[in-house]
Amino acid sequence: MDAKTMVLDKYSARIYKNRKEHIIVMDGNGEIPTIAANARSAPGIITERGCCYAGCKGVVVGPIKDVLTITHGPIGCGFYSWGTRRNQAKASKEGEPVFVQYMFSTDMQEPDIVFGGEKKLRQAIKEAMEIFNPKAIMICSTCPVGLIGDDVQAVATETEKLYGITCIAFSCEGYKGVSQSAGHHIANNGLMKQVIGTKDTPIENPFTVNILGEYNIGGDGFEQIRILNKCGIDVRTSFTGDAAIDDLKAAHMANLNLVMCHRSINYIAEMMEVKYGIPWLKVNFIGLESTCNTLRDIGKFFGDQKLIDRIEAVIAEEMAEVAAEREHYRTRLTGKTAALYVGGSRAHHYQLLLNDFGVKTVLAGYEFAHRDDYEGRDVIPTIKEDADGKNIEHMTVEADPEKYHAYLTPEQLEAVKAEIPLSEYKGMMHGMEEGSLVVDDLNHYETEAFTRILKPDIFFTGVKDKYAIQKDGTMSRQLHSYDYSGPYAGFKGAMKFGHDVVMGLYTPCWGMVSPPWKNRATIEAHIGGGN
Amino acid sequence: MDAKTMVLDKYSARIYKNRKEHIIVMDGNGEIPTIAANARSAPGIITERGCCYAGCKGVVVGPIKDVLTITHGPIGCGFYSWGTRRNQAKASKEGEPVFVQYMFSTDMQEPDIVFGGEKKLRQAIKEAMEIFNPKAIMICSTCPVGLIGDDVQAVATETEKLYGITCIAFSCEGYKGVSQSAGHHIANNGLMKQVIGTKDTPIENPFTVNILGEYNIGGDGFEQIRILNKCGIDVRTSFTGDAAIDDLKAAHMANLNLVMCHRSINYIAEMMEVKYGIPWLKVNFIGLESTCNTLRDIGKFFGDQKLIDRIEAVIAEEMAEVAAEREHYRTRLTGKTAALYVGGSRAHHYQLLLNDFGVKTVLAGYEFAHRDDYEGRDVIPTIKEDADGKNIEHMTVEADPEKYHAYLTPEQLEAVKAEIPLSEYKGMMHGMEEGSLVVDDLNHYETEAFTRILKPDIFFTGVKDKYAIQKDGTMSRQLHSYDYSGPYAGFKGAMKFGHDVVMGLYTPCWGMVSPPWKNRATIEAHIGGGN
Amino acid sequence: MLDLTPKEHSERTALRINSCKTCQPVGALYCALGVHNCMPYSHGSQGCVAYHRTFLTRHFKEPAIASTSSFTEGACVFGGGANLKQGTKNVFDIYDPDIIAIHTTCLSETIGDDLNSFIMDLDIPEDKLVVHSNTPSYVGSHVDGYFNMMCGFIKYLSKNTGVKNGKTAILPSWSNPGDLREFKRLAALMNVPITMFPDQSGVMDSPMTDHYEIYPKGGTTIPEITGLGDCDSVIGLGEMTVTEPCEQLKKKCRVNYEVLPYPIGVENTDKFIMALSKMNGGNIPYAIEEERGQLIDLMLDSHIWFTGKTCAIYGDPDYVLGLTSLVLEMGMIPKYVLTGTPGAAFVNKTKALFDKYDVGEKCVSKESGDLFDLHQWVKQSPVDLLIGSSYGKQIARAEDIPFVRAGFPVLDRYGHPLSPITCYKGAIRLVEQISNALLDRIDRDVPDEQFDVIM
Amino acid sequence: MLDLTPKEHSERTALRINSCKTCQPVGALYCALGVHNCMPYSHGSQGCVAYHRTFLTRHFKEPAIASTSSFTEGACVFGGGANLKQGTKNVFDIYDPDIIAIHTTCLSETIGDDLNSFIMDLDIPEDKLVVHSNTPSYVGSHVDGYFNMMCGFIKYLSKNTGVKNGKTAILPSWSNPGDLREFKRLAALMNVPITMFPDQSGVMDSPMTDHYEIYPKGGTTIPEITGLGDCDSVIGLGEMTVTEPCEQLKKKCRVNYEVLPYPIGVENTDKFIMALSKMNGGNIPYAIEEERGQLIDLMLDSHIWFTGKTCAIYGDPDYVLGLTSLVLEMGMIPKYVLTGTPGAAFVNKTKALFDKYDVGEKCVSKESGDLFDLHQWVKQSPVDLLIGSSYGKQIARAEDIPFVRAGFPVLDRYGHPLSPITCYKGAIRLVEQISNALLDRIDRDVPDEQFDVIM
Repeated sequence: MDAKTMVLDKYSARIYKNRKEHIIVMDGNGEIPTIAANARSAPGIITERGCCYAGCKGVVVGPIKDVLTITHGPIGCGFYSWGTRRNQAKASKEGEPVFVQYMFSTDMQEPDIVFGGEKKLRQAIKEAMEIFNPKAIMICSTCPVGLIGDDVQAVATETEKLYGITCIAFSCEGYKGVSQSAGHHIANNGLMKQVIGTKDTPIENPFTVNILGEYNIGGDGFEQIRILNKCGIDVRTSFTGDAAIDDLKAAHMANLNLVMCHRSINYIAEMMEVKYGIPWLKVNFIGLESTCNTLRDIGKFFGDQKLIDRIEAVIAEEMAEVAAEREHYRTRLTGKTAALYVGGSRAHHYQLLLNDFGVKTVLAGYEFAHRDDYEGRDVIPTIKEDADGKNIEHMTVEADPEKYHAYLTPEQLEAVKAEIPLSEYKGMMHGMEEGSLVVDDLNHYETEAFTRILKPDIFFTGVKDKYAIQKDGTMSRQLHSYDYSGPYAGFKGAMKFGHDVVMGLYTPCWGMVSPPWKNRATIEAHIGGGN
Repeated sequence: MDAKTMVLDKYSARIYKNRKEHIIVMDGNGEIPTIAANARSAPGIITERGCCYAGCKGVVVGPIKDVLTITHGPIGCGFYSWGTRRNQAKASKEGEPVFVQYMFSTDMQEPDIVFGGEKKLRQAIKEAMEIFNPKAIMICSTCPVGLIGDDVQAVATETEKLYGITCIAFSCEGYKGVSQSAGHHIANNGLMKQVIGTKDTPIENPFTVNILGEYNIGGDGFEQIRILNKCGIDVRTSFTGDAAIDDLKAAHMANLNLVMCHRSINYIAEMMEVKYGIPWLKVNFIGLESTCNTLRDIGKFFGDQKLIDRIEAVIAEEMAEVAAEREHYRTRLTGKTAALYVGGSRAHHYQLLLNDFGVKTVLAGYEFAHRDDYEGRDVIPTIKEDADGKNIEHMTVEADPEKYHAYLTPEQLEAVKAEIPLSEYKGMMHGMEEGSLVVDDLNHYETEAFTRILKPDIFFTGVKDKYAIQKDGTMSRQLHSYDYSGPYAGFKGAMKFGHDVVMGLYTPCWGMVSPPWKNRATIEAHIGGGN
Repeated sequence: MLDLTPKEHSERTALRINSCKTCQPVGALYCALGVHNCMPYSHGSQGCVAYHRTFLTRHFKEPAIASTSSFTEGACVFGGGANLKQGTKNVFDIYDPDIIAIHTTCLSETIGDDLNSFIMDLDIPEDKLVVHSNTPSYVGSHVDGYFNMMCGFIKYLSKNTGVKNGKTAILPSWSNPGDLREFKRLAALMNVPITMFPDQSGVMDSPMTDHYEIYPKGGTTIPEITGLGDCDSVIGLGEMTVTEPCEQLKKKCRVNYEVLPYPIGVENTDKFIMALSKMNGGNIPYAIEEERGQLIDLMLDSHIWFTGKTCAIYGDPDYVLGLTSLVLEMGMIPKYVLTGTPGAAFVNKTKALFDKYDVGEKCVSKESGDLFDLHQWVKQSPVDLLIGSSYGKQIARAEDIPFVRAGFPVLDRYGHPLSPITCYKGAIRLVEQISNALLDRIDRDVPDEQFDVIM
Repeated sequence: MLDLTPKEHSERTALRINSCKTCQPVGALYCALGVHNCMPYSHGSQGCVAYHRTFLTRHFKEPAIASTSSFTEGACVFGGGANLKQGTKNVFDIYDPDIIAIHTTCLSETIGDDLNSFIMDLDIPEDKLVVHSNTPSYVGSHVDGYFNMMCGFIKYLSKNTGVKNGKTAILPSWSNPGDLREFKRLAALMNVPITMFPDQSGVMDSPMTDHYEIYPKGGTTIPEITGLGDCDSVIGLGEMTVTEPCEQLKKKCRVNYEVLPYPIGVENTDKFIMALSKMNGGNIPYAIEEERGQLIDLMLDSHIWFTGKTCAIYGDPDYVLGLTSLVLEMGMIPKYVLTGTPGAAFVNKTKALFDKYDVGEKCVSKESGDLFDLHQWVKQSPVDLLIGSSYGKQIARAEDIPFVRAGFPVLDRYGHPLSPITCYKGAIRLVEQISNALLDRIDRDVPDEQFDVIM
């Protein structure tokens, strides 16, 4: 019995039928198989997924640093999304506010549920204005809000008028969609509609980009910007790590969008291309090779020889700096196997970084991805929408007659497209080896089962499953929070990652798990390696 | 049976005979009884006393801040006298050395005992010079040094020649004398012979004094200097708290010596009067009334009306500042009783401070005092020297033909003597109430017994007996180290003391000592009072 | 850090800033983890349970399992009955617990799902059980969720068979495993046979074994919960939390109860020991007296560092009450005492404590407060020490205050759930931690000449 | 702080600066405090015992009783025989112990007092005992004094009657009461009947009772010490300290022994448990396995903060060896390891540990060193953490290094002697303390944007 069969064996017929479509064994014949994704998790299954609110507030809106974001709902959701994503944010300049250290909630009580919560929301905004006088307020709704019919959009409009500030309401109730993904979509729509393009701060450097889908967890975004700046490339803003609202408003002035997390942000990338003429490039700053490729692609896009030379110089310098250290880790990691189960893009990106160190990925999966994230964007037209997705607004935009601008002529663009993956993403499955598994919405049972069957050396996942995997004798590291380490992006980040993985595999206490009065367990004693 | 009889009752005849002379019940008839003091403790008795080394190095020499003091002997003595006396010392100015944080020892080993330790001492001095290049080195000998015949004086002379620095050796072996007192004497002799008078830095203010017997524990000396300076009086140096060697050398230029700890330093006071013409005044900065009296006495000595007015202004200002707080503590402390068993002068000084708060002293004793400390200096001629004291050098000095100077004419001096206690000390017993006990060399058994019989509310003593007293249900505070509090000197210090005593008596857990499943013990539950 | 917080307090009636509570369901989930072979189950959107598991995992550094009805928009419209049916079936099929403990969420409560009738309709496998409690997120706090779930278990399971089982039931307020083990250790020392419910020890502090068990060895067993109805009597530990389940048990099974303060500090622990001693004829072994005496000894020795020092304590009501009692016993002044959980009883009880120690004028107490309140108070007049959950670390940093972590959640440190802060041993631990925090600060701040190596 | 310490190391052969050891007699005194109804007695000048009592009292915050021969100059000339005679008589008269344990000092050793013959000449009351050991201050350190006094007791008292008593003797290296209680707890859990000698628990951690007892409840009894000769076997805990008394007991009473590393850390504790399991037929209860598993779990969870971090460890040899072993198990690098106590075995054993973990090139070990050495090393190349006695706090302040107190003496904190740092529980405590120290430093130093509330 292969791993997939063994794991599915436990399920009832109904669940079996559902889950078998989400678990793919790569056959290595070069064809990309079809996977079921972005489908609801069956009730009762211990899924690791979060909700629409978590995607909207937790992922996309939360990191915007100088905006006061109020969670409208009972206290829990605001509380849980307070300070738990490690989105680093520094004040843009002295005296500029940073709200990410705070949590704001309307803390709805029973009467608010019964009689409606708009009044309390309005009062909360009034209090927020009095105390903090923010330049923008965002409102994120939790489950009951939609059900009781609070018109948060109306409150937002009213707020803009009353206080003369930007105010955006997101109807990102937790039950919408099937995962965080719905929340990304809603957040993206909101930003597209009410933020991007509302301020025309000109760029100072033609080589100015936005980084889309980079939330600056553990300072990844800082490291990317450091490298780009060193190459001579300016970053207008990230979406949305360390982002300032005014920069987001003026994001449409950039000449290229770099897309890190395809899943959470490709909506905006697409719409900005249509509306403002900004092409987007799927990039990956995770991994040495990936970072080099990304930088070179950007160089090719801008086509400026000086820039290209500078990029090559930066690559040479940074690669030389890490060469010895990389070798150190590669020696210790080559031949190891990994499983990856993370959000929307990391299960792909980190395979490439692991490759840098000789680690093979035996299982990879996404928590909230769509088929295109697995199979590539070519399948988008063939994706059938189900009931759960229908209520999420699909925006369509058209070219903005005033603000549309193109760095390249259509001819140039076509030429460049032949060389670099502009507006293109081939998906995670592309390049995965024969026999490796792809699992969508990997659940608690499957995690346990696959860990025991595949016996990966390392399982990268989130905090909810980490300790179960570890208790089973397999090293596990959180790839959402980086186990409080990071940055992992770029050249130096790759080394940090290598360091952390080696540390996890070689920490001496693995060799002490079995007491001497028991038979030695399967785990080998690893001693030493304190690097 | 009275307390004394009850306590003595347990002793064998031999010990009874010895101890009964050390325990005095004050009869209140105004006559000062005779007490046995400065006599050896019987072997086997758990005395709280220390040794000659402790008195010389630990008390007098150790606090001199810019001198490198080497303990010559096995490691223990140097180790135990490292950082344990809370003699505060600040660098006189930036870059000046402070050695009190360090300990230096020759750490004698068996071969050094067998073959002599001079060689190692010489080498240790060489190493000290190479590493620290101090302006002075002091050598303190421990027990074996004298026995094996190391000539530390010769090494000191040699060192002075070789390195051109001041070097003084103290033959303060632990077995000399009967307590720390022998060590004070030896230290005083050394300072008198080799330090005081060796540098003629003139004074800038005629109202310049030395404070003798002030070791700056918990910053007491700092507070005294603050007050004196505020009055317009300069302090040349303290002996030896926070003292710099160059100031000690020039101490003979001052016009008045203030004696705080009569026991440990009166040798120097006497000799400086004879040799340099500087009168000495017994002072006491412990207690509000005492501090006022002390300041007024100093004013009378100098006889300058401006100074006298300034002193009165300072007293008025400082007393006003503490008035309310004093009342707060007095309300909480009036009627309480105290026992005091401390070194050489505190058992006297602190009675006066306790008086300020309405606390009556029911027992007071000294660890290493002589009869004059109890009975007053009048008895000095009648004190018979025993074998234990004979080997401690008694220096005699005469007037220095060049350096003798007198602030007052002989006639003025006589007049002032009628008003203030110049060269005079009446002793602790003077003024003690009828029925109160005076106990010399109070030992472990007697502490326990008197505590149970007298049931004082507070027992001030040292760390060795503190916890035994406390375990018996009586509040105990360390009056050597101030329980890591202080300063207790002066006006503000008196308040700190009041605070600390109230805190000890009223800490709520006294009320919780007996578990509810036992009968409530005799200790009353004190609740509240967190001031 | 928290640079935007103004010193001036302004009245807020709607905006919650930096909450000092969270919602009921996580409490229900934690309670259910204290039952052996039990699958906690959240009837609502799957995001809730994702958050709750994350939160508990971060505190304990242990897996926290729980399942969910995974509501979608459709379920909101048509009701969650179908989800519950399918969900519980799947749980029994895949995860095979002995019991499923369902709690509701703001979502299922808002749409009005009737759990009683849903559960009646379930096709529950033989020998398996399903219980539930209603835990709307918009009422009370996680503390309410915890005791509501206790009530749920009792309501469904506990029985008075008419034959006493000779046991004392201990119903503890929300506790760390280290504390739960301490309660059991003391009862064992006293020779009092007990059933403790719930009991997360052995579950949320389980050892590394190389083999993950979804249901670890620990937890109150179902027969034990059933047997609560036959217990001789009940000791509730935590006045603000477990009065309701005690009352529930009394109503249902006529078992008398005594609810005690949560046993942090000397007097609160004394009460627990005295209550146990009623069950064993008044025998208190020397070992317990010795521990107590060691604690008193330590408090006396170290009181010089505590007297008159002010502190701010925040967190869940029973923790805060216990900690307040302890710091008062130590001679400190609990200048600010705050819980996010609503309930006037909290304020009354803290005020009674303030009065007992005659510090009423120096102290403020607040229920339904938040850490923004606390921070503003501290800005207005500082304290010497902060005691509470991890979120206070922001205030500690912003205002440079020594900080001792205690209560829920402590997300940013390791090992703390393994050791007690309750009873005499726990108080020894707290006194040591508090004195270390204060002394470390002194050592940091004093000039060189006042830097002591002895204390 | 310590501003005069230069970075450049210069060889010293004579000048000891900032010692990391003290003299034998205090060790002998501490050993004797671990015997019930025993009066420690210092044959020398009275200043010695004043220092020793002060030192021990400051560490334990407990009275430390001991008597003295109170030598004067005359005694030095004529020998201390008369003082001893009078002194022991007075002790029996006034303090009424069952036994007096005499140790010598540099003074009585230098003048050559022959304690054996002095004691022969004593007029000892019936049923009372006097034992002695030679503890010259100019040989070894306080650690030698501790085990020499153990040897003294054994030499005088232990007997092989020919009838085994079914007990295992545990001879621990210098330990805090909290650790001694831990050894006894584990032996009890293993159902192994033991005699532990010495045993300062119940003596140096005695409770506050309102009634001071000069001889508290604790301590090894005289019959137990006598019975050491009839024990089935001996487990020595602390290779650097108790080998000699074990050997002594073997020589005198033919009891076999096994000397183990002092049980700090996982492997060292494993060895202790395995040794105990030889006595009970190999039964290791789940409770012990659970504690061990909790420790491993904690170490795995928190390893991310330890790996590759450097530390300096100093103190007494067995403590330092144990702590070195633990930090290596945690993945740290014990960059500097130092004891003041002389003995090449220390260096060999630390080097063996370094080699086992393949960090030999990164680590330095020194015996007969002092804290001035350590400070200079740290100045030359810093460490992330300092572990040791209170005196290291000066270095911690001077060089701004996180500091965890462990070993002897800890003079400036409260409560530490009550809780173990040994065995699995103690390692949990140490890992928690070390992680707190490192994380507190991170929290202090990171910029606001990196300040995490989760970890």
